[in-house]
Amino acid sequence: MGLGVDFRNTIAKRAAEEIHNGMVVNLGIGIPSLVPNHLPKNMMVMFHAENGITGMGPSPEKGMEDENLCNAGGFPVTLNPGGSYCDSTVAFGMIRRGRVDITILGSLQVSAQGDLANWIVPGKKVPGMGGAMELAQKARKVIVLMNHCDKAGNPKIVTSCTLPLTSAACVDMIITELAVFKVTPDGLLLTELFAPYDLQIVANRTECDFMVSDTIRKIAN
Amino acid sequence: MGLGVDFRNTIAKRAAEEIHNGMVVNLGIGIPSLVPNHLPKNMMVMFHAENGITGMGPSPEKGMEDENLCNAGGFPVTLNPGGSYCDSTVAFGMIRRGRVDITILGSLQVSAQGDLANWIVPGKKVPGMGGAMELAQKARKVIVLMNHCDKAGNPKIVTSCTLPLTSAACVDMIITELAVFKVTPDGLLLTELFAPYDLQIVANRTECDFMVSDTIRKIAN
Amino acid sequence: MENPFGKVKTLEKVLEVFYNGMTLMFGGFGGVGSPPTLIDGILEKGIRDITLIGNDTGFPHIGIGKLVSQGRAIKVIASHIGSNPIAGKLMHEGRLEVEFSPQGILAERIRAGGVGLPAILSDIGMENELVSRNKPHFLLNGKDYLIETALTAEVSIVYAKKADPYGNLIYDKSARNTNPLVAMAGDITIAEVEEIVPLGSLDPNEIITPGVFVDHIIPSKGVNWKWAWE
Amino acid sequence: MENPFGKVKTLEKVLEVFYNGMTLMFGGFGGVGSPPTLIDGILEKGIRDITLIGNDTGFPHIGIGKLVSQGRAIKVIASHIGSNPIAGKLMHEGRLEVEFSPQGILAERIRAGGVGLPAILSDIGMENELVSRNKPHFLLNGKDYLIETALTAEVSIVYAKKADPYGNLIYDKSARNTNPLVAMAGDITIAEVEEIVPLGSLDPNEIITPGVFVDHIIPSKGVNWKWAWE
Repeated sequence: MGLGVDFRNTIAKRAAEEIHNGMVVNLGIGIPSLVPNHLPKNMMVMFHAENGITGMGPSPEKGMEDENLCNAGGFPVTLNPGGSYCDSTVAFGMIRRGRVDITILGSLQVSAQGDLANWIVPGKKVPGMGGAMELAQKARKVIVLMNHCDKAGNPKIVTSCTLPLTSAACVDMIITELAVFKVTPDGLLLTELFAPYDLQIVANRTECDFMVSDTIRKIAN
Repeated sequence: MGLGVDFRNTIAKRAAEEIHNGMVVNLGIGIPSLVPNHLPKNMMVMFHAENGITGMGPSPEKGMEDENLCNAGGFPVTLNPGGSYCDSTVAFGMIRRGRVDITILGSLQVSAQGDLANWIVPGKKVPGMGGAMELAQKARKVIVLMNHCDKAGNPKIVTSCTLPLTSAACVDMIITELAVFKVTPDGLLLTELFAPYDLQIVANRTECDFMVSDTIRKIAN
Repeated sequence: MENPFGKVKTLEKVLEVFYNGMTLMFGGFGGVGSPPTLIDGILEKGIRDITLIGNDTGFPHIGIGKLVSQGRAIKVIASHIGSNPIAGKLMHEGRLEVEFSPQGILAERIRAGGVGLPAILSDIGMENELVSRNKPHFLLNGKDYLIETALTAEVSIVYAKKADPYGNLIYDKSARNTNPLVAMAGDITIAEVEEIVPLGSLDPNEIITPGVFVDHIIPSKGVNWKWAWE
Repeated sequence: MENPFGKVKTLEKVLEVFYNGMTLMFGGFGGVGSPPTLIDGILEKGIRDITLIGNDTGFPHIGIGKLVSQGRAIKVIASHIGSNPIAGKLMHEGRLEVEFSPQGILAERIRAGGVGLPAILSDIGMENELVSRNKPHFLLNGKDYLIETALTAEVSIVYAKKADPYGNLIYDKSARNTNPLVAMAGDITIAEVEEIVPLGSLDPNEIITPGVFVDHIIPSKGVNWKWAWE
């Protein structure tokens, strides 16, 4: 396994395991957008968009786009049966009321305490937080999908985030191309390893200490 | 002119003159409910109800009632073309945002400063304020329709209300079977008299002092 | 019946969520839009010591008034109780605590609870003891306001015209009233509906309450009380 | 055209309400649901020094982004400007003041303005300088919250699918987004609509924005920009 779509799909496939029938799920851009491809065909999942869609379906075929049916990023989507439209206050009401079961996000850094830093790209202008803070603070479960290290090879799982926080102590689970971590009150707990990686490789590429589960699940690619 | 429906209709007819095409109007129970009968047939007025109706029409014929189409008092109404339904927050949003042009209310007492006391009936239990406070405070124009005196003959237009206030300094106009007053920063100004009453009779039956307009309109019955 | 989300239930099954001493929020305005089958179920199950939250206490034999009249509530948060004299009687006998809130502010407090906001600021009824009692004030831009706290409930019950199996709801005319707000404010929300229609048969633009907020759906047996105007 | 409320206007006529230095609130999310004809009219009339309030600054050539890109705004209150790099450039050059608000809280602030509430309490982004800067705090039941003030505007512009002559509006799919909120928050609200239908032809249960909140209605010439995905 290397860079590219393959490991992205490995991560997305593992994230899909967290989703159960009937859940309300908000997906960020990037790797999270690949998650629906890995769900069982008959599973009923309601994908939520901040602009006011519940029950979002896949992108339409080229030429079938509807300019008035787009996701929060402005790109055309479809609506699944049982879906509905609402205004932005209701869309965020679902989040703050705890009705969004899972949000699956990309991130720049995550700390050992589950602090999330995913809204200011280093070296770029401040773009604004959009809906990231509400999702990070209020979704019932926050799962981060990301490369284990950045392009320069620096660890993204850190003792303390150096980038501005989106929200503190909000992440529940981290999935990278190397491993899966749960965020516990005592710090990170490695629970799974993707083949062919081992604990030493993960430790080398992770800034902070982490605990290791008694039973590590090894996931083949 | 005496007691009964006649003077109630006289008052309602005068109140109807305050309503112009396109206005949003909220009517209280009692004399205010007679106002629509005195509007020109082709005038477009949107009657507003606190439970979430804009464009309320007259009561349906007996046997044609719809249990799911009732006014704020729980009695069957109809809907005029251009009417719509909304939830209670939007109905009160219209009031607080200043989109309700006129509210026409009954009252127990009104003071020379325009204080309104219309929500606690003497000798009865406290029933709660319902939507009266929002309407009194936030409708653009508050018109009170009432008998000039109570059943015991006591003036209802007073120097200072003895009953608990619904809202202070909120009334713009008072219409009784004797006269019409505007509430000004300097106190009440009598602008109109209903035949056959004269200023002396009004003064005798009004507790507070009032100013008299240079030109008094006399309204025949 | 098609039930892919497992939300469609029997009355018997949903009655398991009600218990003595609970906080119960109900949709409806003067009984219009209140769920008759759920109210009767709660009555028959003998649930008591309820804290009720809703627009009003209905009429003695209409809507939530049935529960109030039979002494099942220990507290009510409402905008008025005038149409139910038994509520007033119980209040004056000290058997029913009543917290009054101006109608539109009550609706906003319920909505705030429903969308996960802790409170709103208000200038309604500030000088009135009944409204302002025990409420914190806040000075914003030189003007004094009340902090009106959000309301939620352990269980919310609403009445709708149609639901699909996901719990997407549409309401009928003025029976909408407080229902969409109450539907959001329950930790658990139960919708009693006139009709359950197949998934995908409701126009997604017309849905008022997204099913996200609805946990259980039961078919209604319809209004079984005599209206005041009848 | 049937126009019993006098609300249906020409573009030329409604452009009279816009002026330099005004506060302008707009519906839309990434350009979707923003009113193209009004935006072009404002551009062509040369209106400048605008304070803009809305979800985001669109894309450089899409939605409200057109006004921002041409330097017509002096201030923006939004949740993000990332999709319009020109907005970021102007901000860093000190030519555009930007106030950021978390997306859902921004929507609630607009709604609060629309329903005549002065402020809401929020716990979103409290530790973030960009969110909490200059905002008052309030301690409620031992927990600290921000006071997030309501937003209104001198003029609001929205985009809808259909209007009747009273200004009752229905929206199309996700083009609803912030439009119903913005429609309530304007001192004057102008709806640009794809279609004007006769009074009484909209189902009163389906109307999302009651015409009470709408002052002027103009027919849309349709979206005239190329979407990012095209």
